[in-house]
Amino acid sequence: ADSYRFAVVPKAMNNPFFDLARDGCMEEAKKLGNIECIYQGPVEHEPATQAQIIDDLITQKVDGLAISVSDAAAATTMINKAVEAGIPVITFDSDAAESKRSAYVGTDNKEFGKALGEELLKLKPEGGTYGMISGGAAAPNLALRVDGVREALKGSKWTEVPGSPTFSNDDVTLAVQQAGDLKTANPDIAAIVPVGGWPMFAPDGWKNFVEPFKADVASKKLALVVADTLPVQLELLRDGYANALVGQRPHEMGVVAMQTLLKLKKGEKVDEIIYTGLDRVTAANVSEFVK
Amino acid sequence: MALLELRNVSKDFGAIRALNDVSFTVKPGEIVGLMGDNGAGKSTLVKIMSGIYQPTHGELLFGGERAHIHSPGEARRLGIETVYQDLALADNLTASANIFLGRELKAGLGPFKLLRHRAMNARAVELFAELKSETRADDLVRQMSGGQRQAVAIARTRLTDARVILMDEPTAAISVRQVAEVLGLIHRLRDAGIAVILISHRMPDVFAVCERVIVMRRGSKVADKPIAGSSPEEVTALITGALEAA
Amino acid sequence: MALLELRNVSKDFGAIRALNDVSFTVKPGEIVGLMGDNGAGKSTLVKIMSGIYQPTHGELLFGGERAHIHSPGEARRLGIETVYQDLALADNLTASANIFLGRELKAGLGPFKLLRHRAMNARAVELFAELKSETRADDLVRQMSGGQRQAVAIARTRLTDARVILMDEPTAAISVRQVAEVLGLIHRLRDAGIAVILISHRMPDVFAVCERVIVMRRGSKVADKPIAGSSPEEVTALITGALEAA
Amino acid sequence: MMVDTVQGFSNVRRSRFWQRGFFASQTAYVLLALVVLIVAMSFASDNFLSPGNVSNIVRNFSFIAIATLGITLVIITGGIDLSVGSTMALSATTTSLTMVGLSAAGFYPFPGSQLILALLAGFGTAAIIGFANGFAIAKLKLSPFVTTLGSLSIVRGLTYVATQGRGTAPTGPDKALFLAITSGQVGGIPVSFLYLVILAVLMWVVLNHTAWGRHVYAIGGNEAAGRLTGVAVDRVKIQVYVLCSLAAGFNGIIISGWLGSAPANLAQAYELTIIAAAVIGGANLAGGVGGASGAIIGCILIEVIRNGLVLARVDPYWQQTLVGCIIVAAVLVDRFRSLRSG
Amino acid sequence: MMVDTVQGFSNVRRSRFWQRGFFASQTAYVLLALVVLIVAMSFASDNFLSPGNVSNIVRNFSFIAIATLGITLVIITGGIDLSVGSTMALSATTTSLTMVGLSAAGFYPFPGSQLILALLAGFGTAAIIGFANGFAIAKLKLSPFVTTLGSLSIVRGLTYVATQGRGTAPTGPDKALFLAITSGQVGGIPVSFLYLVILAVLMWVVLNHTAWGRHVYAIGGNEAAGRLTGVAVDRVKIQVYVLCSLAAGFNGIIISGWLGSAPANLAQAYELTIIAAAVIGGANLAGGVGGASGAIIGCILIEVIRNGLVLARVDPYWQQTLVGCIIVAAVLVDRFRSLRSG
Ligand SMILES: Nc1ncnc2c1ncn2[C@@H]1O[C@H](COP(=O)(O)OP(=O)(O)OP(=O)(O)O)[C@@H](O)[C@H]1O
Ligand SMILES: Nc1ncnc2c1ncn2[C@@H]1O[C@H](COP(=O)(O)OP(=O)(O)OP(=O)(O)O)[C@@H](O)[C@H]1O
Ligand SMILES: O[C@@H]1[C@@H](O)[C@H](O)OC[C@H]1O
Ligand SMILES: [Mg+2]
Ligand SMILES: [Mg+2]
Repeated sequence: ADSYRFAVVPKAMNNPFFDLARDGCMEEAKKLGNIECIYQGPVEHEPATQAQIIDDLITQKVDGLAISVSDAAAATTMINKAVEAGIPVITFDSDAAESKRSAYVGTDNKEFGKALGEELLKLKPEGGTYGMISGGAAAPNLALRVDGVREALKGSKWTEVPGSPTFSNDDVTLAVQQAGDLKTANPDIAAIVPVGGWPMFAPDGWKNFVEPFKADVASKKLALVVADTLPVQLELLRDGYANALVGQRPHEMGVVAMQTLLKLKKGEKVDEIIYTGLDRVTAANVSEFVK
Repeated sequence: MALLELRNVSKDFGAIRALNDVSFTVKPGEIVGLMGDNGAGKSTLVKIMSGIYQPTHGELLFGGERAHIHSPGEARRLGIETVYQDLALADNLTASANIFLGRELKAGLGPFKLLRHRAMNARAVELFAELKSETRADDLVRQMSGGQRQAVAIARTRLTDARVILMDEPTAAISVRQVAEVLGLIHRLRDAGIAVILISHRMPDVFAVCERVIVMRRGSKVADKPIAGSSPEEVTALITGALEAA
Repeated sequence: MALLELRNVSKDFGAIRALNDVSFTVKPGEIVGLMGDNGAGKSTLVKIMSGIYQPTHGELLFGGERAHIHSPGEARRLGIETVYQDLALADNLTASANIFLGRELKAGLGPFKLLRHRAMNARAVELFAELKSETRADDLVRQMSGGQRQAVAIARTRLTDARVILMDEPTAAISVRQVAEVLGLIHRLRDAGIAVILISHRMPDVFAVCERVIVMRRGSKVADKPIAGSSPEEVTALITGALEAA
Repeated sequence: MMVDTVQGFSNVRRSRFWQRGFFASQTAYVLLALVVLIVAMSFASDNFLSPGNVSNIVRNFSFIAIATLGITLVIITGGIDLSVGSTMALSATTTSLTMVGLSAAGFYPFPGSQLILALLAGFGTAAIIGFANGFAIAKLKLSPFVTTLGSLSIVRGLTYVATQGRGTAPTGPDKALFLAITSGQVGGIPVSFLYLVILAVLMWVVLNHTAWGRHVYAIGGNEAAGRLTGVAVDRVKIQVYVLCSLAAGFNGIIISGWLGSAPANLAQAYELTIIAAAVIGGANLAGGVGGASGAIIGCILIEVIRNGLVLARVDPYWQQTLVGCIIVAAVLVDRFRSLRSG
Repeated sequence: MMVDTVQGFSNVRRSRFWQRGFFASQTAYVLLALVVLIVAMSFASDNFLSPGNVSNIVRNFSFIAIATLGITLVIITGGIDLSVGSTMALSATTTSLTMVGLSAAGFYPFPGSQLILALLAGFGTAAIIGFANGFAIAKLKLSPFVTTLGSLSIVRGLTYVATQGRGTAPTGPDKALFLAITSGQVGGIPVSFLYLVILAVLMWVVLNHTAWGRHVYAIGGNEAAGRLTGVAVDRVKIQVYVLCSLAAGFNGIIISGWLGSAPANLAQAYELTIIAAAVIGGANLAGGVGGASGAIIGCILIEVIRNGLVLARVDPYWQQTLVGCIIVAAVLVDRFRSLRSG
């Protein structure tokens, strides 16, 4: 059979989230046999660098591209260029809806935000004040999540503290610091909702942060509802360092991306939007997820 | 009428009083020797006259009018040229570029004027020949010997017609032959009506060209008298403090 | 026996031949004057003897043995002390710190020794008094006058017992009084069996203290003779090239 | 032996061509390293010298090269400007926002009017940043490093404030024109490259053949000497920082044209790359040394490394390591020069 | 008039306390700015001086302060080290990986043995990086900026290569011990703060009271003069870069202990913050000036600004802008010193 080289371009290679997507691609590529997965992206989150890398990959004449878009307008230019050069393109995790990409594989980010809000409401219908932690301020998918949280909590008794969301630029250390700062600035804060898993990617940092008021977390006086379900996060939830997690399926995004590109290459039809789904995890069902 | 006058000038650097109530005048075409021990305040005095330092107390008069010289550029525009003791050269430029620094020869129309490299180089070669100095105009100053550097600093004062030239130890590093040239140059300047203040530790040089000598000691002026009425022995005694004043 | 000998030393800087086939010897306790026009190669010669430059051709002998002096540190360890023309001072340190740089006085056990600030300062004050210099030991060199800086560079050579001291224009910036002290110092060094090479543009000084004079012109040695057999006029002629050799 | 002498000095030969001017500069040796690298890369990947890739390289390096020209001026005076990356982003953003705003307001008296106003806004912003940097450094005598580190943060923050973190995209009737003058081509050559060539030639003339250029070098060589000889040191310094910011702003606008968007985090962390390009090309952070050709060669070198490693399909985790090694190797080549001149 | 004279100089007074030593330094003036800022922040937010927040601040600034001590040494010699952030990451990663590896291999001869080996590996890695930097700079005479920019890239790349981009977490029987010595507390005080205090005092003694320290200053003041007086310039420089890397590595290990993991992007882009802290505290990038107390004050200032703005609930978009403004304002305070000394 024909063999293909598909490139997976993350927003940034220093984000552990994309490691899972990469592993998905690699495994699927190995399984399919005739496919090579090239994982290549900017080290740090910077749209022009991502665009240049896409351009290089076009020059390299790869057989397909899967991109986690770092800036919709910028990526649109490059995606269209690739499509004109005859390379099928899909987006994953973060979309560029206006472009000529064939499909989007990933989370419905608005729904993702709403789910976070709903989990919080379920935990504490009585409301209180809450603060959010975001990643890069320019990331459109994160902005959707923030909107989603707000939408879900609209009309409830929850109010957002000033200075929320904070932007950690996907920096794990900074995200933990910001969690601490939110709590200190607002001693009565009733919930902290990071819209990405960053602070928990540093397990002991998060533990250090939670430890002084772990009893409050258990009694839901302080609710911790966090996005993403990376293995470390699940362990932390199991050990009582969070109340609820809502996760995406990055590994599946990688797998589906390869399958979709292969289908496109074979001329088969694919759905334009492929949601990989969400997982809602609480203490009740965490054992199903921890391996 | 006095060309340059200092009235009760003092200068403090933190706890150090480098100049203490110094007054004197310089007339056009006069050659004044300024002597004193190391650290007596001679260079500080020069730097006040050339606009690098502002006096802590006292005032300066130029051409009979109070002058506030805020920068070396202003001093230059007034007609005060200086050979600095530390020479003030840009190491990364050639000798001729240093000579013409801030007064480049240019050609061209409007605001976009190009440098006249050749003309500047030729003039620099001329100036060094005039000083009988073994200095190459297109060498980088970085690569020059101590005396060659000093020649560049001296040559610089020859470009325009100044009204007073302050020379802070201009002959310290130059060779026997050029010392004579510099002393000759000072005479020619005097004849053209230009005043010269010569700082030097070489007693014979001062007695050879100066008409008047000012002696400083630890920031204060201790003597200001015609050369004819003094002697190397007296000046030495004043410098060392063996003699308190004269 | 010769203490220091140069054999056919040449030094090129790109297109410039700063030294051309120079040979001479210096005996213990001898005072040799080194004269020459600006750019003649005197400082280059000093820098070769003190390990800063390596000769392009030729060789150096110290105490009769071939010496490869790769760094100023090595030269110092051999007993070659130098007063550099550009003084080589760290502006951000005090006078006494500069004097003791690389040879600090320390107290303490094992590898962790602490500086003896007081002792170094006291010694520096002594050295300046010995030179009759108006230099304060705990002032930063940055704030010093030209002559004060030179005093620091001279004081530095007094710390240890050298075997030969190279002095590159040590009296250029210092005042009348200290010039006499430095010349006196040179005599005392000679009496202690230390050789001195004195570079100076001041003819009287050279004739006052030196036993022998070497004259350089454009990189070549043009004369090497006892002072007694020469005269200031002859040396001047050699320097300027009026006389080709002697 | 010494036949051919200079100005009558019997001990001075004419210097050989490799001892003089360009050939004796770091720039020449880095150029040599660049040529070696290009040959090596062309063996490692067939696509490297393909027309498409060459035009990618040309375009990519001209993205940072104009800013590098600007920062080279600053470096020659002995300064530094860490705010170039942020300035690129804010200029691009201001330009975009102006086009968006004017379109929304329906202000369009004549074709091109929105573009002209937008460019004025973009360049004006850059000029203000440069003036603020220059003023603080020249007049208030603040350290260039701290000042421009401060403005890095201030300017980036303002970009986020202006856009609320979302990217902006140029729109309106002049959009096509905007794209043409930023990412278009003239006779197959990207316009950004043409701008670069024009600006580089201009810079070369100004640095080598005008009094202003000489003053820039003098300030870097010995600022005090410049002051003492009456050079308007403060004014020249301020001008240099303004030019640097304008160059950065121009580069930012060009990139945003190519991207079709001005994201708020555009050119994040570019400052180190841009400074590296200047330094690799021979500019000396201690001041007094540098030039237009060096800046460009430095940029090409960095882009060739980046692009070449991607094309050679080196493991991306190793790429970063190799980029670092090659940068060091490139300046190491310059050691041969010192060895030869003894 | 001049009663109290010095060493018999009739024109030299004793200098007043504010004209001397610490009080006449940039550090003192920045300390003043810091105090003002702390007072202002404590009014802006009640929580600012709460014990919990103070201990946050103490911990956070000691995360970069040890590396800042190290880089201050480098800056005093007139050098720079851009690779500190990467070194923090690679040291932390090596330490983690060694613990993981030894645990997997079941090698555990005595309690603490894995930890000791892991720390040796982490510090050893840092020492190698520092030696490579120092060797290239001192012996090959490469520019510190380019050299360490190269190692920034090389070392970060190696971190990614070693971990394939994944974070690594310290595990095994010594994990508790590891956490205790990195993120533990002694009598309510974070150990990282204790390390900092000990190292700062040590650095102060070494810089001010040993010959080695004096040589460090001399190299920064006039490297050539140091060489001419027989100072082992090259050796001291290499040592300084090694110490800087060791300090950075130590800081990285401490952070990873607190995080419980060593992410591959640990301390990404910290270099500019660390250099800024040193420079704000009075170290001069031109060399010859700087000290331990300044480094610490600089770090506190930066952390107080960051933390204070968060607590004051400033709009996050504006935070970055304000951080920049306050950094510039803090060094502006130093202008008063120059004004007063004329
Ligand atoms: N910037 C400064 N800061 C502090 N003290 C200074 C400064 N400049 C000069 N001084 C001090 O002022 C005094 C006078 O110095 P000045 O340079 O005027 O002496 P001078 O007479 O020129 O000496 P020399 O003959 O050695 O050149 C000296 O004690 C010197 O240490
Ligand atoms: N590093 C260098 N690079 C190039 N040329 C140099 C270098 N050092 C010295 N020269 C040249 O070598 C020649 C000799 O210089 P040197 O400093 O030895 O002269 P000198 O005899 O000490 O003069 P002076 O009396 O002025 O101090 C000069 O022409 C000088 O320009
Ligand atoms: O999907 C997210 C990704 O886009 C973000 O930048 O990092 C964490 C993930 O939650
Ligand atoms: Mg003087
Ligand atoms: Mg000399």
